[in-house]
Amino acid sequence: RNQSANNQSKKIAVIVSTLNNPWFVFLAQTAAAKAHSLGYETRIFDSQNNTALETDHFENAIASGYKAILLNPTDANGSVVNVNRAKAAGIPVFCMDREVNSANAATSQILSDSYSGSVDVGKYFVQAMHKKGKYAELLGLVSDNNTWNRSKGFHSVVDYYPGLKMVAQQGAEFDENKAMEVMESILQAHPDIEAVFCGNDAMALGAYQALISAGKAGKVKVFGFDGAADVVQSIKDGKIAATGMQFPQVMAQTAAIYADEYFKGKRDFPRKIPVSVELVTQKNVTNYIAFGKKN
Amino acid sequence: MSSNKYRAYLIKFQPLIALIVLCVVLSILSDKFLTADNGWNVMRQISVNICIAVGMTLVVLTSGIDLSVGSVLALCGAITAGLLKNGIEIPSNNLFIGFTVLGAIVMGLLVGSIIGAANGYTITRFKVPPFVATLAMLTIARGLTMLYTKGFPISVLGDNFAQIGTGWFIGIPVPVWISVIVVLAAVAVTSKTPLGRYIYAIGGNENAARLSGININRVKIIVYSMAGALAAVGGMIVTSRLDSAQPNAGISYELDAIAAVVIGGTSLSGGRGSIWGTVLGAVIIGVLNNGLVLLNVSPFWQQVVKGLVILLAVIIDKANSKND
Amino acid sequence: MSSNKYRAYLIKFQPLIALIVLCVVLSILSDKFLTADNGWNVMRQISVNICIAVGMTLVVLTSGIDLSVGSVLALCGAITAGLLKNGIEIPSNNLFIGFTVLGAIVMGLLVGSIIGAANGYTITRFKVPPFVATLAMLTIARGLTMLYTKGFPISVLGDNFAQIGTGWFIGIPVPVWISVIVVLAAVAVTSKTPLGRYIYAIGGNENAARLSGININRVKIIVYSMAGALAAVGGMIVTSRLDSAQPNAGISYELDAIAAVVIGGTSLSGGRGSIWGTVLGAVIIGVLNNGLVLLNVSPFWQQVVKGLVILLAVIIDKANSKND
Amino acid sequence: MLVAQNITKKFSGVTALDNVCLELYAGKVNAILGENGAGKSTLMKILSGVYPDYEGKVLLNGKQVNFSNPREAQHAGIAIIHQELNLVSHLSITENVFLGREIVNSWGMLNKQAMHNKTRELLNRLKLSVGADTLVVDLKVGQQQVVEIAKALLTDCDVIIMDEPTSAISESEVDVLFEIIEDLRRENKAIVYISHKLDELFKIADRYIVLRDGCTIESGDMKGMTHDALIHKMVGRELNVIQKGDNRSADAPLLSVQHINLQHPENSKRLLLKDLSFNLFKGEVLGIFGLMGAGRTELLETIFGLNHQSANGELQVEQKAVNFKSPAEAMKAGITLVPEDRKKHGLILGLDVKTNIGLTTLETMQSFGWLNEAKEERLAKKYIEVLKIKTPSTTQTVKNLSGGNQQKVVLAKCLATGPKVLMLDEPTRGIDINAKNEIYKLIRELAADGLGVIVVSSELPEILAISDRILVMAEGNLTAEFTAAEATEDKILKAAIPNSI
Ligand SMILES: Nc1ncnc2c1ncn2[C@@H]1O[C@H](COP(=O)(O)OP(=O)(O)OP(=O)(O)O)[C@@H](O)[C@H]1O
Ligand SMILES: Nc1ncnc2c1ncn2[C@@H]1O[C@H](COP(=O)(O)OP(=O)(O)OP(=O)(O)O)[C@@H](O)[C@H]1O
Ligand SMILES: [Mg+2]
Ligand SMILES: [Mg+2]
Repeated sequence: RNQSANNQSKKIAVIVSTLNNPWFVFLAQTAAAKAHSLGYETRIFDSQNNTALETDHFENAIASGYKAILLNPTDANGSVVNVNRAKAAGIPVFCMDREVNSANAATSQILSDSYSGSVDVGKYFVQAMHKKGKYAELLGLVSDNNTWNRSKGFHSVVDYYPGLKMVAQQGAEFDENKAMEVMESILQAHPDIEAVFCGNDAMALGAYQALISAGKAGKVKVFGFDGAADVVQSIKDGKIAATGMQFPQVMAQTAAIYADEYFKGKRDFPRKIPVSVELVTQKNVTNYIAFGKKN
Repeated sequence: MSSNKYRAYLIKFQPLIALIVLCVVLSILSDKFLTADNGWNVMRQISVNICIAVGMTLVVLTSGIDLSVGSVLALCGAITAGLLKNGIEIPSNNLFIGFTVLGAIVMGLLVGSIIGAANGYTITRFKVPPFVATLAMLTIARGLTMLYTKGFPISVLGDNFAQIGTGWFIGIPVPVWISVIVVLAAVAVTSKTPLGRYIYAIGGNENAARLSGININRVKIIVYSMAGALAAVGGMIVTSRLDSAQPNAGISYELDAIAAVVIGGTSLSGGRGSIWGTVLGAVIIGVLNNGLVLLNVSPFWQQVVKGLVILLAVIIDKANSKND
Repeated sequence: MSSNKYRAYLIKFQPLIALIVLCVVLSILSDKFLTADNGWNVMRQISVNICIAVGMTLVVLTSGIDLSVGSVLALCGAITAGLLKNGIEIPSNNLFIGFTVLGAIVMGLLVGSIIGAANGYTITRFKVPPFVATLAMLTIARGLTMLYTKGFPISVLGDNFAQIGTGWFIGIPVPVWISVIVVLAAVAVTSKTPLGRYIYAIGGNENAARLSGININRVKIIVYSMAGALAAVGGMIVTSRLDSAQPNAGISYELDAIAAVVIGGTSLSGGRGSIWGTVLGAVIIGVLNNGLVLLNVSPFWQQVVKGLVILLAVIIDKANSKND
Repeated sequence: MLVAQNITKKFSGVTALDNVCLELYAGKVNAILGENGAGKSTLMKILSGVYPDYEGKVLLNGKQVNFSNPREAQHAGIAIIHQELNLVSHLSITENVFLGREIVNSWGMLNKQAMHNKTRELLNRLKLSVGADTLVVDLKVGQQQVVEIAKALLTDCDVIIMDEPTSAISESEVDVLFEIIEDLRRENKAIVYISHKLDELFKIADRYIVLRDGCTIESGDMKGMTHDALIHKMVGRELNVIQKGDNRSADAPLLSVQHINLQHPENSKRLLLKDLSFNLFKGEVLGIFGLMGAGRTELLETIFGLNHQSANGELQVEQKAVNFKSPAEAMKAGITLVPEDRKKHGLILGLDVKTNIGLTTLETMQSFGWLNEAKEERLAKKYIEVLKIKTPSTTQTVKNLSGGNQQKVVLAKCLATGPKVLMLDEPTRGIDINAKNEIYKLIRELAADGLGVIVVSSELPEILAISDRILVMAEGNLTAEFTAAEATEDKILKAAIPNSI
């Protein structure tokens, strides 16, 4: 029928917490691409990790007639008001990757469970370290609560093992260069660390660079999070021990498809769809590609 | 009309040209632009920047600058939210102090002006260049925010508080009311009080001002604490709009504020400029952000376009101003 | 010693006091601080900031400022990396141009100086205040970086290129060599050439400089393109050290650079200061960052401490300088 | 050799020049006279390429020239000493003198030694005894003006324009300058000499050109010209020179200064003021004379509370001991200062006349923190009237007033505070005869109204003309005191010359 026609009239907004990090760029672009392939006009909004800016984006999107919003929230609590604002305007919101703390604000939330993901990384960490040894942790943006979700998930496991001592916990802003510099200094203070857990893959790569220039590559195990291309490769090469693979592609596409179904009249969406984070190690790395599974 | 009035007039209204051009273009390109809803959105969105930029204008007029406003906004927002939510607890002698919405807000504004005064003090007492003093404060205040919030947002602050950011009053959003009041007050101060004259005089020629018996340090400290307080006001609006205080709120807001000030035709070397100009500057930036969305410009291109337009706006200013 | 030499000398060495104090404190608190390895680390880490800050010093001496350095660093790094990895392809008439390491670097530096020149041009030709012109460029260059990289890092650039950031040459890391050369060159320019004189003169009294027949615009454009080129150099180092160009590299580097300049005793109102001072300033900041991590100060406190130390350093400067 | 034809120059608001013509002859000193605001400086700025846009023609040796910037004028052989100092304060004398025309070696590197030596020569020739590496900030206004002269003499030009070169320097330097001008004349250069000090013109000038309100009135040979004739041409009416009636009251001193010492800002060993004591009585005009660098400015500044860290000694206003920590306090006690350098310390150049005049008394013009703008306006109008300030309106930007009128604005600002003691540092620097006389008259009137007035000046005639009592300073010491009756030029000069020379 004239479906494609009335799709033309419908616009879908993709509001993403930041584009300063390839992982989110990928998430946003996949979502936009999928929605586009389903015949919708789409646009990406960059909230720059600023919930206030996200609010502006919501207002502007609503005012300029977007009919659905695929959201990657900046903050679980802060974004609630925004989602509710959209809901009030009768616009469905589909959360990707990060959740908003509200039972029924969003039409559906397709979530990557950072917490349990980092729990898995923690478990593997313990096993790889044989339950003992000194290690360091690189946090992301200390002002960003997702940083803490991952850190907490990790520690919820690791802290049970008295043999594992965290000798340094420093912030590196999810930034590769910063991570490298911080790691260089940590290695000075604690030449004897045997592992480092990084809040994301960019920092893992930075930490690895630091290890190289300190001649410690291979002697210190690096653990990351996300599943970025370079890291998947590094795991193959045995440079990086493990990472928590998230599935931005799956989440983004599901969200886009849901939006499409919503327009087609479907309403009974599952409130939450957890997309589990999978542990990628040298053993199983061959099954994975950047941000996803081989198929 | 005397050359000076004429000049003041120019400074006040050059940016208008840029703004009008912008609006015309936008309303041609998008039918959504000139709608009431959108209008209110833009005004609500710029209200925060206006509060900050007005304070910045006062500082810049004394040939200073305040880079700490963004962090101050975050800190004051967090403190108000914290006091509202948890009050002050002193477990040792299990004492608990609760706060009313008003009380919490007052505290927030107080902290803002104290930090501002601290800026003013280091600048006047130790002759630290404003750029450095406030740059240091930018880092310090951000750190304090982290310490206070432990890196987590403080959320769900109650409907009364939410009114500040989201409520309406006689058909106009409350944040807009706030910014209007701030602007009018600032205009009155700059143009109708001795303090205003002193601000311009200090920016124009500090030596001569001193020899005219003006207490430079006092004026500067007042001005910086005003800037701090206004940043705090911005903090209240942001926090209330989100019903949550974000520890990383207000990052790089100082740049938007300064951009507004300069687009408004205020000279960064001090002594010349006006609040009205700044308001126009802020509106231009707000309309621009809004327009780029309406026109569905991709976020990457957006930055490029935004930069170019800001540049253009200032160039138009200069072209029309007879001075220099 | 003539009062001129005397003052230059003061400006040059005041920050040394702050630095020494800092180092003594750190070496007491951490036995790891005063080790050769750590020394090289710090020097490698500050090499980028030194390159940028030297360019910034030249700009600030003319009483200008360049906020765009961070984005320029990112853009040039990305372009060099892109050319190395993918060269230039023009599918239409299926043309492909590959680049040698040297070629790619030259292109990167070229882009840097062109952007710098563009800054200089808008500032001189349209009388746009440097703060605004470069603020706009900050946004524009970042946008271009995003467009060029599509938001994804460009990685695995080959061992030759990696040498720039990670290699050693006669027992000294290459980045350190680069920064040393940059510094010496800048010192020569500022103190031994007419251009240097003009830079100081323009910052000191632009009108007098003009009346002395100096071509202000030319000098400024040169200075800004130098700053751009030096930012590009920084971009090469960062990119090569990570063996990957990050689209979000260099964010807020301008603040570190400016901090270095000011801690180094260069006056933001222009006309007075020295490259050596800036170097000391950069070292202070680098040592501080390093020390805070060595002592494993909590990330929350780090910002507070950093802010306070910067403030202190500048206050010590002022206290020891008889001028002002 | 240099000819200007029908030059017209308009600024926003004012017409500075209204088709002015003049001819400058080689080997002659061409004096240009005119009241403040007559357009002298503007005309010179056109000749030297500062203002490229104007109507009319400029011919150099018969060829029309159109300089688009100062550099071109320099290359064409036109050097100028601007009325207002144009030096880079944080560069050394050498660096300033050679600015824009540095000597470089074959590598394009600066040849500092050569420049240093050349500068030393120049300074010796001008008898300025400071190191060529001294920063300009450390020089006093007078010394800085000598540096400006050195700049103009560096390259040998055919036309040398001097716009009030002697406004800040004292007799001895003036003589040095005149010797140099003689040399230049012998070298057949064309010299343009602008000054408000007529007797100088009679000493040095060959020809005169009179400007009035932007028009050329007359030009001719200096020979056979009389003082009064010139003044008449300038002013367009007769002048009544002031005669003073002694109205000092004998009762207790209004201001009493006891044992004031002041340390040098950079080395506390050196004293700029050494144990100075004197009294000032109601209704008295106290003149303080001294050569450049005698310490007069420091003295006034110290009394005004500007150096309270580095100074010591007792101050009494009407028998009450006071110790000012800031000018604000001094003004509250009824003391006010007209500073030596109006641009640096007197005025907010970017603001308008009204604001500048009102600045000192805003507190009195406010009610509940609100400024009464009507009062402010009235105040400005009053002083524009009283001091005959030449300005299109109360809202004209001070920057655009001529030097003399700017000085009057500063004066107005100080008088507005209704002071008991008025201190003036070089009050008539760069002010024309007519305005000078107005100011003298004013000073006398103020004294008559019971003010105590202190006038610092480097011009002997001025000191003699207006003072009831004269103090002489040399190197920070009080070296002599005369009553008006016993004072003579040579007595005063003898006391002013430091015995170290
Ligand atoms: N930049 C300017 N803008 C506007 N008006 C100006 C400017 N410069 C000078 N004028 C006006 O032009 C007239 C001539 O000024 P000019 O400085 O040439 O007088 P002058 O003869 O040099 O006076 P003085 O003896 O006090 O130096 C004055 O009325 C002055 O107000
Ligand atoms: N900031 C300073 N640094 C160095 N020397 C100074 C400073 N201020 C004043 N002096 C010196 O103090 C002495 C007195 O200077 P001052 O200007 O008071 O003399 P003056 O009689 O007012 O001279 P003028 O005729 O220029 O006003 C001079 O030798 C001057 O060089
Ligand atoms: Mg003049
Ligand atoms: Mg003096």
